[in-house]
Amino acid sequence: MSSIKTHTFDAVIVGAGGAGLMAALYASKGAKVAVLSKLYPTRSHTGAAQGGISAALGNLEEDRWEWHAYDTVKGSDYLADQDAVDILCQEAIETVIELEHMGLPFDRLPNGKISQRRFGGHTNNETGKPVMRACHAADRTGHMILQTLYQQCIKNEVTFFDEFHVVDLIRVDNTVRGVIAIEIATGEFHIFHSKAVLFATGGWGRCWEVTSNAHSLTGDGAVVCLRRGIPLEDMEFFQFHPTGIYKLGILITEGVRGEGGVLLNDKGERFMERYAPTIKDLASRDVVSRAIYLEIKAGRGIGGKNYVHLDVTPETVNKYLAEAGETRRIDRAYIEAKLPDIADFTRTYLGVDPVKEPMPVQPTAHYAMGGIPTNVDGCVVIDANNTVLPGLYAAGEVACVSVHGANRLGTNSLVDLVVFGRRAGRHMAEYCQGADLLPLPEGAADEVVAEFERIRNNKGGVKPYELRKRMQHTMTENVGVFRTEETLSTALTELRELRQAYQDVEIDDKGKRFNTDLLEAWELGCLLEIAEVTAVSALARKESRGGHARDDFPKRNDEEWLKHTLCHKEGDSYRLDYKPVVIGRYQPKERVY
Amino acid sequence: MSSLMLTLRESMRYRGRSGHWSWLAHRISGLAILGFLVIHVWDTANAFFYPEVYQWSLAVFKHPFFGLGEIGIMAAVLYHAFNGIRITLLDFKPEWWKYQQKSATIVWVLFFVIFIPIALLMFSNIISHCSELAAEGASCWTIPRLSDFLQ
Amino acid sequence: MQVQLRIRRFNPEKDEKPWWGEYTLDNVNPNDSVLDLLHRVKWEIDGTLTLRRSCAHGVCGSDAMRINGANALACKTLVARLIKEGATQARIQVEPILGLPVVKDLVVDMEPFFEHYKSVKPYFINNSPPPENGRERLQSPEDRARYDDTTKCILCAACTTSCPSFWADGRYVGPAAIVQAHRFIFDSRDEGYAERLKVVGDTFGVWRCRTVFNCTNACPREIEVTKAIAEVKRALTTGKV
Amino acid sequence: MTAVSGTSEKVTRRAVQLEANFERIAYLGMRMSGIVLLVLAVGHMMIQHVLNSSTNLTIQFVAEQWRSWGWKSYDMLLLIFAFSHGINGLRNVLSDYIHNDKIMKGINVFLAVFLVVTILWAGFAIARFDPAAIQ
Ligand SMILES: Cc1cc2nc3c(=O)[nH]c(=O)nc-3n(C[C@H](O)[C@H](O)[C@H](O)COP(=O)(O)OP(=O)(O)OC[C@H]3O[C@@H](n4cnc5c(N)ncnc54)[C@H](O)[C@@H]3O)c2cc1C
Ligand code: HEM
Ligand code: SF4
Ligand code: F3S
Ligand code: FES
Repeated sequence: MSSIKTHTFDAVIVGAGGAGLMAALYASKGAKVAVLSKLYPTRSHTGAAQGGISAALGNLEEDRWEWHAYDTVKGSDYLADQDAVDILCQEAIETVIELEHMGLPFDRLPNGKISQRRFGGHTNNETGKPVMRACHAADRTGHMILQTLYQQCIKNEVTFFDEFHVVDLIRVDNTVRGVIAIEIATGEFHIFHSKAVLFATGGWGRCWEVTSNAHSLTGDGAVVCLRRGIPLEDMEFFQFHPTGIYKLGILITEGVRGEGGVLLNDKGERFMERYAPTIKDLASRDVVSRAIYLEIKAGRGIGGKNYVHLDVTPETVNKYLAEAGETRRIDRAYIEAKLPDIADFTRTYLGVDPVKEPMPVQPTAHYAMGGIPTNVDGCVVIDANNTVLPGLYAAGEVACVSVHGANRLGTNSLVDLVVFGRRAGRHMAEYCQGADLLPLPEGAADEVVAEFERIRNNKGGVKPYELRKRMQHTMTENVGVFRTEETLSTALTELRELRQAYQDVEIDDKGKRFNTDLLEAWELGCLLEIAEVTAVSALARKESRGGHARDDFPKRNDEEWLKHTLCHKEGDSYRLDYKPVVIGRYQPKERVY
Repeated sequence: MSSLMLTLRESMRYRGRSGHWSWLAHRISGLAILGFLVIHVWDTANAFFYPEVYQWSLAVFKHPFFGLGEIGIMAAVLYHAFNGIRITLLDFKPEWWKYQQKSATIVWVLFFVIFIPIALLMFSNIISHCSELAAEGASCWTIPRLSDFLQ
Repeated sequence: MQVQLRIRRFNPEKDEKPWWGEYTLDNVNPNDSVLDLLHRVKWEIDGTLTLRRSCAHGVCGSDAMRINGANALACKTLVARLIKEGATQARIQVEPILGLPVVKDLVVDMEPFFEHYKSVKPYFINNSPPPENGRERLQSPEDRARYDDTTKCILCAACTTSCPSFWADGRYVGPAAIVQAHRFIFDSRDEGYAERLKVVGDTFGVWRCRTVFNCTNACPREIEVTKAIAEVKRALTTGKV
Repeated sequence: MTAVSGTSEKVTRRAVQLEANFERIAYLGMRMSGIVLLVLAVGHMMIQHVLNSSTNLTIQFVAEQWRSWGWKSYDMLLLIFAFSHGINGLRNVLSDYIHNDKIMKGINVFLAVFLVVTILWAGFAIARFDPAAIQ
């Protein structure tokens, strides 16, 4: 395969979502950078983020970054590394201001400052009441971030390779030498030879049936690294967002509840009053998702079905506002202005007008807390001693810094993208200035090319889509909001079967050009692998913490489990390893909302 | 050339809403009027330069074929005029964009309301012209010869 | 219900010219989107069917295509909206968007589209130093509202490829690029409006717009595209932004 | 976001220096001449083709009309506006479909010459037409 086209750069960034673009902006200040993305950058799923990005700007009421940090740690069920959390919350402020200076069109207050709103788990630490911390642009904050960062990349003439699907990492011992990508339009392989590589490929919600994630979120980056000997951290923690549109999974932002919306069961009860007496519907996501499940289990789902209502009609909201003694009232125009996209989604997909009727919602697979382990500069670390693999970086949802621990707070992902994207980019530029370009190994692409040829020409008769469906089903049933030894073992058995069956996958499209049939089949391989890693990690963790709720071990167990999981791939099996959590100002204590 | 044909074909095939059809009609009517205008202007100029030729052409234009064409041009002018005003208004008053569909409909209605009686009137003129000629034993279908007009 | 799906197919590796693929799908729920139907064809019947898609709920802009003759996003077009209520059978026709070269089936080459996008300098330009207190530039909600509509654009190209002027001449920057220019021209914080007006006021700029409204009708984000174009035209004719 | 009225003091208005640009002038010209033509062209059609009919139009009738300078100038204006509007419209249409700059340049020159010649020729005819010469 000597005919493979080779490109040389100082640094290669894989993924052009919020994290990849932010890193690109900073890295390109000191290095020659290429950004590779399997989608056009503006199609990245960061654009789907709705509610907001938190920073303790204090534009409406008193707020401090330390409060933000505490909320984040508490939200994480004390599994977050507190040194990283401090950086996250402190730098959130300057980063949000930086985004504004890049032109990001935040909503404004009458005094011209950035508008902020409430979000789940964000509180005034002194009163315990929700605080307005989420900076937003209506309910399309992620869209604005993605667009703004892309615009700035164009302005700064960052080099993009759009629709290049990265399929392998070139690693030689403890160095990285670049990546291998397929140019989707032509089907040709390309080698990107570089000193440094950053993965910002986003999450893998497509392992589950009902998800808020895009079809393209198949965990490629995480799996490519895993296959090249990098462990994945805290994979058992996957967030189920409480309010996805029933059956479709399309997200209804927490901002709806931030604006006053409430969750109601079949009897019309505001059941969160029972589960989180202080902040009720704005408790953190794991808490609310579990509450919804318990309501459904107790037969109080709407009409006995497995969904509840999210009600943001002015009538209901004003009733509860009055009850809470607040003077604020909302009306139709307010909802249309603050939640236009949500209104559009429910009208389009459900025929439900949120101004007049409640929306049917159920928990939806949403966010990967775990991922490629990194330090606070985005450098990938490969063991429990935090040994850095020089030149390899990760940022965004695919990375695990870890600032989200066992459960991420709403709005903190966008903060994570820009804060750690920026730090990684900066560090990478510095690194490239000091590092040499190491030679490419012989036949760097042979292995992955062979794997693609195998999939292309395979004649096993198994349709990828059937495997995917079965995987999604078993993950939803058995590795969902609640888990037990039994469900997890069932899932593992089935996932191993599916991995076997994957060897017989047969596709229809044997061509080269824009062969999405082939790429989807390869992505399925990634999904299966991630699913298995998730189940393996979850089975081992015998406690309940954040997004990982074990019916058979309902309590958090700090004695044994206040530690991060690291899952290594060894041959065809997985080995688990653990590393300590960095504790700072906040000692673990019981978590009540 | 093939791309031109493609463009023209797809311009007809695209299922746009009212605005698309208004645009097609506006463009075609504009070109039709221009075609007519060129002939009309050069012809009318003959009234000064070559009066005989002009008289012949007046006779030719009395042929029912041209009569029908004249009705067509009437339609084109009316539609094009009303729609042209609509476009101008929407360009200068962007805030009226929400009435785009309505305005296109209004233009069509206005056009038909005004055009239909006019067309009937013009058509009856053709009929009566032909029947007058028929009464004289002549036919409105014969095309006058230029030589008859050049003394 | 049953749907007869007609898809314009073309794979330059194999086909000399485009052809219509006909697929019958049973048990279609009227609440399925056209994207769901295309996925069924791709996954269950013919894996060679090629299209772009990602988010599946109308926010990423991948899957603009021509559905029953007019541009729309496949994931945002529900079968229910293409049929009469209570119908048990339907024919749905899907083609690639017009005016950009077809790469394969429903996938077109987006490069010319993005070139136009880039030509209007679609980025914030402000060379004055930001406030000294290290905080945000201020902007009144009223100023923010002026360009709110055009910030929604997801660059799906549904508008540009529905425009007869763009089909006729691909050099026309097209409504999407003008929308992007509008986003910045009317942002009170931005200082690049004169440069941008120069680009969109040139021969292949706004003057090519014939007020057809196909763009407005095609926009899945319900952006008032023609209005934005008219506002740019007005700025160009009055000299006031 | 609710719409804002243009008069609100909180809305920032800025001025731009505009460069001369033929397309802008042509664009405005089309709209302005269109408004004028609404009166002239539609009026002309009504008077000549509806109230009168070409089935009984004679050179004498034309002569009668052109006895007055009022009608002469009406027709002259109509000629100028309609022709320049129409020719520019044709230029627009052609430039949509013809992408070869050289050919287009040729066409533009031809159209401009044709426009001027036609207006001069027909304008001369209207101006110099002597009704007395037609009995
Ligand atoms: C519906 C929804 C709403 C959300 N709302 C919020 C919110 O309000 N606040 C908040 O903080 N967070 C929110 N989140 C979470 C947050 O948006 C995501 O976690 C974040 O956007 C992920 O960004 P990213 O840059 O890591 O990846 P993404 O934006 O997902 O981008 C991934 C990039 O990687 C590329 N890529 C992937 N695989 C490959 C490959 N193999 N080769 C080449 N390129 C590849 C893709 O093309 C893409 O460019 C929301 C998430 C969703 C799904
Ligand atoms: C009667 C009143 C008329 C009005 C209000 C009017 C208005 C307009 C306007 C506003 C346009 C510009 C359309 C655009 O750029 O999108 C236009 C185009 C045009 N007009 Fe007229 N017009 C009138 C009469 C005429 C006449 C008499 C002719 C013929 C000589 C004519 C021929 C054209 C042509 C050929 C175009 C170009 C069409 C196109 O770009 O699609 N118009 N008209
Ligand atoms: S303006 Fe609308 S149709 Fe055009 S690209 Fe943007 S979102 Fe798509
Ligand atoms: S369709 Fe085209 S002509 Fe103008 S109004 Fe839209 S850009
Ligand atoms: S798939 Fe994202 S817009 Fe349709």
